[in-house]
Amino acid sequence: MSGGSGTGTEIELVQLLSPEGERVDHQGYSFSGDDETVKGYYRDMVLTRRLDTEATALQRQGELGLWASSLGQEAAQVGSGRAMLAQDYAFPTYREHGVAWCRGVDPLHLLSLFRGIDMGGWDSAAVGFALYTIVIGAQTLHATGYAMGIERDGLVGTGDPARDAAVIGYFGDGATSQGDVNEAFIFASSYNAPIVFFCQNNQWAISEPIERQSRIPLYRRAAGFGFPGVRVDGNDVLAVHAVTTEALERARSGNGPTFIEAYTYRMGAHTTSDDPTKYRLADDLEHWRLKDPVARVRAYLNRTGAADDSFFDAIQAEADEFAVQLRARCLGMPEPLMLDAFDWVYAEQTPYLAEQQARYAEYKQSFATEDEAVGAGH
Amino acid sequence: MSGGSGTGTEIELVQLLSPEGERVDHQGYSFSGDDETVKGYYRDMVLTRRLDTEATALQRQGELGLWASSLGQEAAQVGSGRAMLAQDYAFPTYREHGVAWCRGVDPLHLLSLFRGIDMGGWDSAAVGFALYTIVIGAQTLHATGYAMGIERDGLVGTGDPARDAAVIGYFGDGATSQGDVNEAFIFASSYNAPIVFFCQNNQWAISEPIERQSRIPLYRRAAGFGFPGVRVDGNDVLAVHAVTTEALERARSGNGPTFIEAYTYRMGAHTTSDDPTKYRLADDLEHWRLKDPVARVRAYLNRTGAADDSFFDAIQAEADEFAVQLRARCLGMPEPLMLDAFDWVYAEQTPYLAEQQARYAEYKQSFATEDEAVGAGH
Amino acid sequence: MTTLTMAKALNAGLRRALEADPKVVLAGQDIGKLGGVFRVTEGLQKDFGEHRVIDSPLAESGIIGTAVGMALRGYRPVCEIQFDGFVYPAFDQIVNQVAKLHFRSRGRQTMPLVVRIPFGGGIGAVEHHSESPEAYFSHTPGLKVVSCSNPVDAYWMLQQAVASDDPVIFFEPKRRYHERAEVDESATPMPLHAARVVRPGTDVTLVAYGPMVKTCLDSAAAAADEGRDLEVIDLRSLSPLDLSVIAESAQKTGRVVTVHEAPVNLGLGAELAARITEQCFYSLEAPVLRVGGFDLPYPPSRVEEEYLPDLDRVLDMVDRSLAY
Amino acid sequence: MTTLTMAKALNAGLRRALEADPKVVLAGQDIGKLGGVFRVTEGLQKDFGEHRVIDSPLAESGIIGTAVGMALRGYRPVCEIQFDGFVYPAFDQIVNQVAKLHFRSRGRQTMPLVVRIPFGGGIGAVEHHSESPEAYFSHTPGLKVVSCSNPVDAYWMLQQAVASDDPVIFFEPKRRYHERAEVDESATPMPLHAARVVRPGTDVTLVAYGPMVKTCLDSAAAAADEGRDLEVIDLRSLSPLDLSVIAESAQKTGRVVTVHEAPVNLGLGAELAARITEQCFYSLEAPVLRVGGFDLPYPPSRVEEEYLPDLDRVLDMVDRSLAY
Ligand SMILES: Cc1ncc(C[n+]2csc(CCOP(=O)(O)OP(=O)(O)O)c2C)c(N)n1
Ligand SMILES: Cc1ncc(C[n+]2csc(CCOP(=O)(O)OP(=O)(O)O)c2C)c(N)n1
Ligand SMILES: [Mg+2]
Ligand SMILES: [Mg+2]
Repeated sequence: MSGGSGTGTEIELVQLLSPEGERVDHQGYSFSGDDETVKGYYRDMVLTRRLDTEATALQRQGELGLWASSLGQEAAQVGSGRAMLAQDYAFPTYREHGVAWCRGVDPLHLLSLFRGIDMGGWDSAAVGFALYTIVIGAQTLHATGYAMGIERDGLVGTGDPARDAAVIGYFGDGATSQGDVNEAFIFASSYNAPIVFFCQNNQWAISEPIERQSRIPLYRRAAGFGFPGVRVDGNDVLAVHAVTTEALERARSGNGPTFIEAYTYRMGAHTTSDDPTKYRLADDLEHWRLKDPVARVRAYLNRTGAADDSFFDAIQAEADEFAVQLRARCLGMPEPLMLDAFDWVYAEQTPYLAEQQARYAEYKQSFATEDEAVGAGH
Repeated sequence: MSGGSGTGTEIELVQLLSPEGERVDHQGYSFSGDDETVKGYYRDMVLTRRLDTEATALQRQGELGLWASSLGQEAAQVGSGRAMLAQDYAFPTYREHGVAWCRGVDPLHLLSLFRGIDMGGWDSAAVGFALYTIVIGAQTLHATGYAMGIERDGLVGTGDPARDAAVIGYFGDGATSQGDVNEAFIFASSYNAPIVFFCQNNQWAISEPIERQSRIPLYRRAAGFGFPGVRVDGNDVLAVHAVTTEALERARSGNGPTFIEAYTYRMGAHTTSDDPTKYRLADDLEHWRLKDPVARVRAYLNRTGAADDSFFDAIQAEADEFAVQLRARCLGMPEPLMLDAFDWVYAEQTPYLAEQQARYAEYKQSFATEDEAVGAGH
Repeated sequence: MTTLTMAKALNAGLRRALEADPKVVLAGQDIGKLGGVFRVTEGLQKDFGEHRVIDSPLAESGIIGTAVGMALRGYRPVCEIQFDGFVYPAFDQIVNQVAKLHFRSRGRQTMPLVVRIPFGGGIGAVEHHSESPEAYFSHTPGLKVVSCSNPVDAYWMLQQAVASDDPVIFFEPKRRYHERAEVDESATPMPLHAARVVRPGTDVTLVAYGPMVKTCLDSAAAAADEGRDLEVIDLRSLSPLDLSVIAESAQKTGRVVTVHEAPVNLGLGAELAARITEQCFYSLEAPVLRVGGFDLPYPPSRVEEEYLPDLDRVLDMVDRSLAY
Repeated sequence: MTTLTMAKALNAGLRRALEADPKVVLAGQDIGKLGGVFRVTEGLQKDFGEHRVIDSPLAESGIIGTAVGMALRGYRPVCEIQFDGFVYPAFDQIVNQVAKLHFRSRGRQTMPLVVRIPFGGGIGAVEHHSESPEAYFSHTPGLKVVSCSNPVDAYWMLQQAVASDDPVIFFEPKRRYHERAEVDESATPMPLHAARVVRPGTDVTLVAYGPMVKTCLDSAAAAADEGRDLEVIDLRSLSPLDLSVIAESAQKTGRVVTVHEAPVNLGLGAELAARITEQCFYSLEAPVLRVGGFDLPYPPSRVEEEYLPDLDRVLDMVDRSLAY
């Protein structure tokens, strides 16, 4: 993995598609897919973005409690998500909507979380995508442990591409400061676990710029733990795909962890509760707008003639229809029931909690009876 | 700081005195002291070792609950301890008896801790030496915060060598796996704190070899956090002194943290409770015995004629006398009182605890009265 | 006399603390330019500089651990934990270090450190943003634990906590951040660790703290309509407990109901019940009853109104107490 | 039927768990070649290999966090925390992750994970090696918490904890590691979460768990000499509490004294007092009284015998109970 070991002092950024949509050669990495594949990623990214726009709107309208936007990070998410195989497993933060999309998670589940209906609700094991984790960094250890489990299952380095598996642990630039993330590096390195640490450096941890967390490029952290680190243009879906594919392959074949720093930018607010004008300059945003991950692929497809307006229009129409459906389904989600929550605490219910539940049911019932009584009185 | 940045792949070990006691040149570091200074270090190391032997004996005889031996690590501790200035501050683990010695801590206090009389009891602020910390890694954050305080006090980079100050945070090879230690690296780097991270890699964390914690040399960890790391022969007091002096100077002059890996060996058991024959080979020990830090200085002083047998004999006599005194003082220490402990919890006592204390005093008194009553009956 | 929200009162309290003692420093995530996610530190970095109002790396153990070091150097750090659910990575530093350093040094080293924690639910947040971890800290010897329930206390108690030579865990009821009150900056505050009868009454005593004080006052008002006279006590100090005030009330009413958002099992109500029963055994007409969060992890926000004690659940428990 | 120390009984229990289910893995510091600092895992790595008996890097959060990941992959990790005072770095993973994953996934994901913690004092150790942190975990919904008091329970309860689909915090009373008993490996164990009357009596009920069960039995024996008949209950399960057994006893004797090493304030005794008083209000002749560690950080070992509840302090409290 050239340039990936993080031992040099020059900062190298792997890029295969320029902001203008031109293919760029790189000595270490190349993108293996054809234009149909690229068109697929384009669709993934447009739909992810449309999901994001719709969710933001729903939040503004009071239908979601909160939303964490993935705007600007679609290439990092789709590029890495599409590099995964069915048997791989991803451990996300709370912002990996594009990865969720690639794993086949119904986006409704993302909305149900932010609407306050549940804590996710997708079947992690079925889709190979863990529940969102809000406690910064905690999931990187879960990812590492899961990878240790894969290794114990004998599913690393068997040479059978349909069997060998690996894990991706997602986290942000801010998360690199957490003890847990560094401990994950230790465990992964010590057990040579089949894992890719995928850091989306979107330059901000809420209001704190990356400089507060690190004074050198993040990808260099890995070398100090004994495995390679590589920085990739996080707004370049082809480069992200190529770099992640190679890292996953390394992991699956028994060569241990890789750290990928996807260099990108959080184009929106931290969440809908945040007001970034308090701490960052509009100029910065403008600068990054020129590097937009979706526009870049569109420019490429346009320029090469691989797709024409009818393609783009069709995708846009699909996205809009998708949004309409999603909104309707969101509003139609049944409300959760407090009484049910007592059943989720333990696999083997305790008499104490069962009694608490029963008493609460009785208490609720007393209101219903009162209401009935009142109703009967009319 | 040549060879210190940890970016190369060759492992360099700074050494200024060979195991045979010959001075070695190094392009980056040199020892600034004269032979009188070296004789002083020799005395420090012999006395530290004598303390260690006596404490171990006291433990065997049931006079201490436990003892953590510093055998074999005297050069790492004395070399770094003697590099500190009066205004510097050290944050030790539980094994830095040689550093405590250099800071002027009465060794009796070390015994009182392991005897179960108190948790140290020296005046940390007066000697610039924090209480021993048993929770692995916790003290590295304290050290970093203290260094941030020095910086806030304006005592970094003033150019006045009598004022500028720095901190050393001590920890072991095993500790490098703890989240806290890595967070300390983050904070120190982010605030460019005047601190030296001094890791005694004695190859073992109880029964676990260094390979469990890291698959590459530890000093390389630092580069990934944006500050230099250097590996020094931890059994060479001159090299340790030179490397630590330079790192402290860097810190005091405002150039931020340095990681020093003192490569050494835990010649004894982890503590008196441990039985290393369960997990390590006698051969290993033999190999390291040839690199003994004390014998090496003695060989040098002998070889160069800087000291003769009368010197060595005098030091030995001093050490033995020291041990006799220490033992007597140890056995003579007054027992702690449970009732006093209630006064140590808060600076501003709470009525609740005062009442608990009073009730306990009464309870104790009731026995005294009973005893008296019984006594009176005779 | 100014009308302030609790958030602004805390801000004013911090400002006075920073002015009063140059050794006071604030540290936490996003407390600088942003002024904290609840704006409690708004404007303070601008006025006191980056050296005193410190944006910390994203690591809670690091925030508390370095604050311990600063305290050893003579500073008085006030750390902000962004949300209740994120204090746990710092648990070791708080429980093993902050709480013990005075004891370990036999009183030679003080640990004048404040940990501010916005806590509790009711704001429609996602998980980990609505927890009530106060019992963990109250069970820990060496710590002092307080919670304010209104802007006036917020203003004074925070200054008192900063001035204390002992470590104080300071719980701020985040769902009350926007409630307002007149704050008289020239008044003389009551002691930090004293409980207060916020509504005198004769029939049943409600004991609460932080966010539930208002809930209890509302319950008492509703009960009054039905001719029941409830006394409401604001604990203010969770550790140490000011039991004298509570015991006096219990002796008067003979009936006590404790109310908190934290799960009932081993919550503050347990200790209150044990202590009140011990001290007032012959005065109690009913066992001390407890209203609290159910013994589950904090649920999704759309059921939180049912999860959290409210007027109805408090009054239901009052009924049960009176039924004895 | 074999005579085993508690340490050996735990070892045998782990061995049987490893044999019974290939998904059981052990992880922790020094548990491999060394067999753990208390030798509880002695010989297991040799017999089951490094893949199943895993020496972990020196990082508790890492140990628990990776165990969570292994559990998600279908494993049943049994983690050893070397000493009670070192569990706190893993507190976040335990409280925010281990305790919540079943809930967060609405029951889709189980968390069959055991955290073994040698706990309590009385062994003359240095600081952080003698603590009783069980209340923190018992207050945490989503966890189950148990403690064994004798080799027989140690053997069975550990196997039951490993077989449980819920996370279990398993407290081992380290000062009883070397006490012996006959262990019948063919017996049928009682349920994991059931309390047990270990000594029937009529005058006062003593409720204890872990290391204090023996202390209470000794106290009862001494009291018997003075004609007092004490009932002793071994809680065994700290969360959930098996209150039926305790309430029955309280109704019979009318007097209860709880005993644990942990500080009294918000210790298990508080919850017991609150629940017993609620359920047995009219049967109690005296308030539930509590004997515990004083509310201080664990003191230097040369005063620990005075700090810890002992026969005299238990009997003193029995006297006080009888004085009502
Ligand atoms: C342990 C913990 N501390 C604090 C927070 C509050 N918080 C939520 S997101 C965030 C910033 C995360 O930054 P980064 O890791 O860069 O991810 P990004 O949000 O930029 O994707 C913080 C501080 C948290 N969720 N968890
Ligand atoms: C947080 C924590 N976990 C576990 C322990 C138990 N323990 C004491 S010393 C030790 C090994 C430390 O190894 P290292 O850091 O290399 O220091 P050394 O003892 O070799 O000087 C362990 C695991 C502890 N003291 N603190
Ligand atoms: Mg970020
Ligand atoms: Mg070591």
